[in-house]
Amino acid sequence: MARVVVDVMLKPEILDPQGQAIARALPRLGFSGVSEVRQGKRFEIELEGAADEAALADVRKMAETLLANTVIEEYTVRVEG
Amino acid sequence: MARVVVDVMLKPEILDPQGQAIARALPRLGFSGVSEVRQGKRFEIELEGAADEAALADVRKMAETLLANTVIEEYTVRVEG
Amino acid sequence: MSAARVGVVTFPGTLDDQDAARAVRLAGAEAVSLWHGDHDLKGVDAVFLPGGFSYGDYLRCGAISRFAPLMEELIPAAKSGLPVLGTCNGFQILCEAHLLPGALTRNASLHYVCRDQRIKVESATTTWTSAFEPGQELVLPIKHGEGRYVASADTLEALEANGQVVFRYVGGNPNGSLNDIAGISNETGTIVGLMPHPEHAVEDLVGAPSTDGLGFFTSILKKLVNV
Amino acid sequence: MNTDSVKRAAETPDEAMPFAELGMKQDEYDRVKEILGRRPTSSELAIYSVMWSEHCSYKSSKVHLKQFATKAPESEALLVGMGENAGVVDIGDGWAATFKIESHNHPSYVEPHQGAATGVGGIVRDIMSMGARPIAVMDALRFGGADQADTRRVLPGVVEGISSYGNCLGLPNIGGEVVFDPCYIGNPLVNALCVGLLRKDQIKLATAPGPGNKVVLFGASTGPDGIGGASVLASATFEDESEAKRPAVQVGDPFMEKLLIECCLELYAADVVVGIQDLGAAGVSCATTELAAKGTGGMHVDLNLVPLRDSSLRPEEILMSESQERMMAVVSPSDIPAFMAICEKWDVPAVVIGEVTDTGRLVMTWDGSVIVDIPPGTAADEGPVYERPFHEPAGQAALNQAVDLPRSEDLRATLLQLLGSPNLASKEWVTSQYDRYVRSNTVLAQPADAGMLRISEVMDGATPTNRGIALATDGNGRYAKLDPYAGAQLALAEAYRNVAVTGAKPLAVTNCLNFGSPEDPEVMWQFAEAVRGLADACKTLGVPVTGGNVSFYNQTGTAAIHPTPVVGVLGVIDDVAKRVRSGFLEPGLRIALLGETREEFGGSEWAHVVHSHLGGLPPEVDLVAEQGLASVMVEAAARGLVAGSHDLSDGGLAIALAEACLARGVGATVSLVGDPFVDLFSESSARALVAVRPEAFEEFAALCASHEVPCYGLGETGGDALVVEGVLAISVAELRDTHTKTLPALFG
Ligand SMILES: Nc1ncnc2c1ncn2[C@@H]1O[C@H](COP(=O)(O)OP(=O)(O)O)[C@@H](O)[C@H]1O
Ligand SMILES: [Mg+2]
Repeated sequence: MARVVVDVMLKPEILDPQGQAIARALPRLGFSGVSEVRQGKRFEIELEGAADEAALADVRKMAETLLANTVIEEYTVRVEG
Repeated sequence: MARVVVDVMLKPEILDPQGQAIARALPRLGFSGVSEVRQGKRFEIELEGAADEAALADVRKMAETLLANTVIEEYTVRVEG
Repeated sequence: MSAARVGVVTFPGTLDDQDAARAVRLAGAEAVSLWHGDHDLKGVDAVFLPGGFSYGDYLRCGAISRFAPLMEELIPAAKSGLPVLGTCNGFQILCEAHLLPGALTRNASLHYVCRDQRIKVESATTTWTSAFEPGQELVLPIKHGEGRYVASADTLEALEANGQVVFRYVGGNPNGSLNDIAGISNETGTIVGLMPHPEHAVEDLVGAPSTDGLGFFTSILKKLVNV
Repeated sequence: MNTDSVKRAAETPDEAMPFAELGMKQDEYDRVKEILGRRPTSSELAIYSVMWSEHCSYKSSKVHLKQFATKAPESEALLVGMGENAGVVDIGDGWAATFKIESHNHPSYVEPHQGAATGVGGIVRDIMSMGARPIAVMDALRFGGADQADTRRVLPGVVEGISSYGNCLGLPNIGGEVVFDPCYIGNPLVNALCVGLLRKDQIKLATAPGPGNKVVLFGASTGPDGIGGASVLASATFEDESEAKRPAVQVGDPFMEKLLIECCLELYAADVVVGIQDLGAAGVSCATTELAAKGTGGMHVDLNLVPLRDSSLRPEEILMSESQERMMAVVSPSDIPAFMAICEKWDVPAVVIGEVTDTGRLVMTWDGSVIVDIPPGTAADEGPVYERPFHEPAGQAALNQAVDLPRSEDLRATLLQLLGSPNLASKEWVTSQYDRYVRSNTVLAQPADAGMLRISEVMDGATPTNRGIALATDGNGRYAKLDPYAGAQLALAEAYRNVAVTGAKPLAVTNCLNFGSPEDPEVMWQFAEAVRGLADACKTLGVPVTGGNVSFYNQTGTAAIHPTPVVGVLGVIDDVAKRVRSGFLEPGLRIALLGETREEFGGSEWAHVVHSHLGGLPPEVDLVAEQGLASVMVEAAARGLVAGSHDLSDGGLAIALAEACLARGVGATVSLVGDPFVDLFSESSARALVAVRPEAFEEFAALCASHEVPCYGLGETGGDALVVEGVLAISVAELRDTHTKTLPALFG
């Protein structure tokens, strides 16, 4: 049993309307000092076995084909300790 | 300039239909060995200044009041190095 | 006697405000526009928080709106008894503002759904439902992507025990709501939130194939006149 | 970094410019040099290359599209014709409607969700720029085969994109189409329509008159969206730290668009706008050249003032960026404070970036030097015009050979097979993802033959009126493949009929012409024939084309899609309370079939579904009969003679009867006189079903007779099954099950 985390964010050049809306709201809510907010997705994947290289390769493929839309998003995969 | 990451996940007892839909789709796509998938949100917050204790306290408050709905979600805040 | 005045709130991204105001007028009350950016409830007798995508529903539905200047006035007023009805996005805002317990999450189907929905009146004692009979079935449109009501087991139990479940879906739960919950109230029944849209079911010609939505407005009028 | 200024261009006349990479031909580039009397700067090249692209200049289609104007029927209703952002028609009582359909095909293939979403966003801004409040949208969609793998990627994304964007704007979706055919597999069609409403005397135009007036850019900031081409410019000529690859995908922000809608309406109401233009394809290039060309003729813009989302953008990229949710307005200096206050109220960023001049030149500066100095009309209106060669496709005659296809004896099974086929099955899986109720003016929506809106309650302070508008879009690529001239006419006829059966009088036309490559003479022939057919039919039916859009290059390799002209018709009904609803609403009504049925199976749904065959000729076009049918329906509605209607189209009478029963779960018993197979499945045009109260039947029949419209009593509504005497009986429950399960089974 191991947990792998896949973080998916919009590519930097792609407009992130959600992040922008949050950033615009912050000053009104009394939070200052934030220059940018970007919102993405976090997937927690519980593996039945160990997070060995084979399993990670599988998760990377999963991220590439299913979890992220690589036309507009990028992803990172890491084992959570 | 520092980046703080806020991860927001549904509390374990709250049904996550998005995660479930992904978990169900995986075997059809030829991925085995995954026992559970949960989908949450990841916020990347760019601070104008340093991520000192005061700034982090601010981000925590932001997470508590805005970024997460603590009725159903839990969050973690960390500085990305 | 002057007509009862029902405030209709507009946030950036509110969509059903015009519909709500029309429904209020059709019921014989005066609709008063309230602007999210004002600290002013304009002395209204009741407030309607209409549906839409306030702030684009970014982050979470209703999450940003609940911090609006107007909400700073509305939240204490509602807590001290000002009748408030929230439909769809309005319901979501009420939950985010903790005026109602629980939360509304992504539909179990993961799709937005627009359809004519049967619901059952579970409580006819609230300020907004007194014109109905308990057990009465209504047909109202639903149109939302995040209408699945969730709450902790304790909260649910309390809601059920106190008769705060006001509406339940019948003939199929469209979004996976716990206990088929379509709408709830606060403990005193002055604040009601529901996912279906009464304001789209007040005329024969347009909207859903029923005028069942009128009951919400006659309920509040009856209440305001009797006060 | 070095910026290519006009001064520098004059000093380096021989510097090679990457015009070919930007899709410009040598002779086009030579013309630019001739116009300017020197080589263009990289920013000028950016402007000319996008403005003279097929998409913006209509260079291959222009010579044909002219027919919509030259053959246009006399119409008192037409207030603004082709050439503006959208056409405007007079709908009576001081009200005007503006509507247009536009394609976003290729982006929807690359990124279905965002492609479709920004397609809706773009057409909505076109409607806003006319001074109107957008009041509804529609979407005409074509996908590859329903069971093809890529369709499962594209369709859900497209539907979600339209749903999330349109729903968030608060615009009811009142109709559209979903058609599957393997010919669209690499080239889905996403055609979005928007209709808006305005007072007749409040039309806004894309024009920048009055020297000294300010040019305001408002809405979203400008980012590197959709400027794959521009990075060539930014990097090719001038050394530089080669920019990161720019995205071709534009991402929509429906929330910003909703704010823009409300903001624009308040700006119009305050009367602080002299001219306005949306930013669509070609962004700032298009808006500035078009506004300037149609105004006093000159404009000065400081590009450094354009608010950027990404500060590394070069001027060439700013000029070509297709960032969404932006508008440009021309505002008198004294109105600027009021203008800005309204933008601020709606949280819409707005910046003055320039001013109108009387120099006849569009001049732009960057970091203090002049980087653009051109006569704007040469970019906006004087693009190249091609008379592309065309000829009938080699296989056309063979394609038109009729083939005798075997007909099953089991008509019950045939009906169910058709009813459950993806093209005829219920589209509820799609339409239930669209809000059809918002704003509470929707009188008719899916699955009605046409969408209908009341107009009196659309805007505050509206003049009371019972009037409404109705809209339908139609197109049949198979018919058009067999005969593009007739196919375009049949598309028009069907949309016209769909509007008429609701009781609305057809008034005006918009169209989106989806074709393969214009450089293929066979495709060009299809295009020329379709335009000729549509223009001729509009003339006969007396409905002018008010605008539209051409989408070429819908092909993969040498395989083009079926030629697919999609036609939208707008109609007006004097009293929305008298609208005729679709189908059999109650038992005990007499059912009549209007129009003649011939043996016509070329391009039919039956041939497609049962035999996967496409050949022969499409149904005969009979516009006089269409007109007669429409007259009957409009008059019958006004006199309250019909209690339900449904037009006949794909799948013929069989499918029309089944759908009419499904409307309210009311069955019907009918009898046929001719060959049952032909009667049930032929797709002859100019036909409709009506349900009439027995006491009104005689009067209705007399009305038909007076318009020479054949009217055949078929039977009666009632019971819980569709019974065709001596032929078949199917319970409504079975019909429903067959009709509704197909799309959910395919798409989840
Ligand atoms: N198929 C067509 N039929 C009629 N008019 C068309 C057609 N295609 C384009 N037009 C007209 O040509 C003009 C330019 O079209 P387009 O570039 O799509 O407009 P916009 O500049 O608003 O994007 C518009 O007035 C449009 O209505
Ligand atoms: Mg335009």
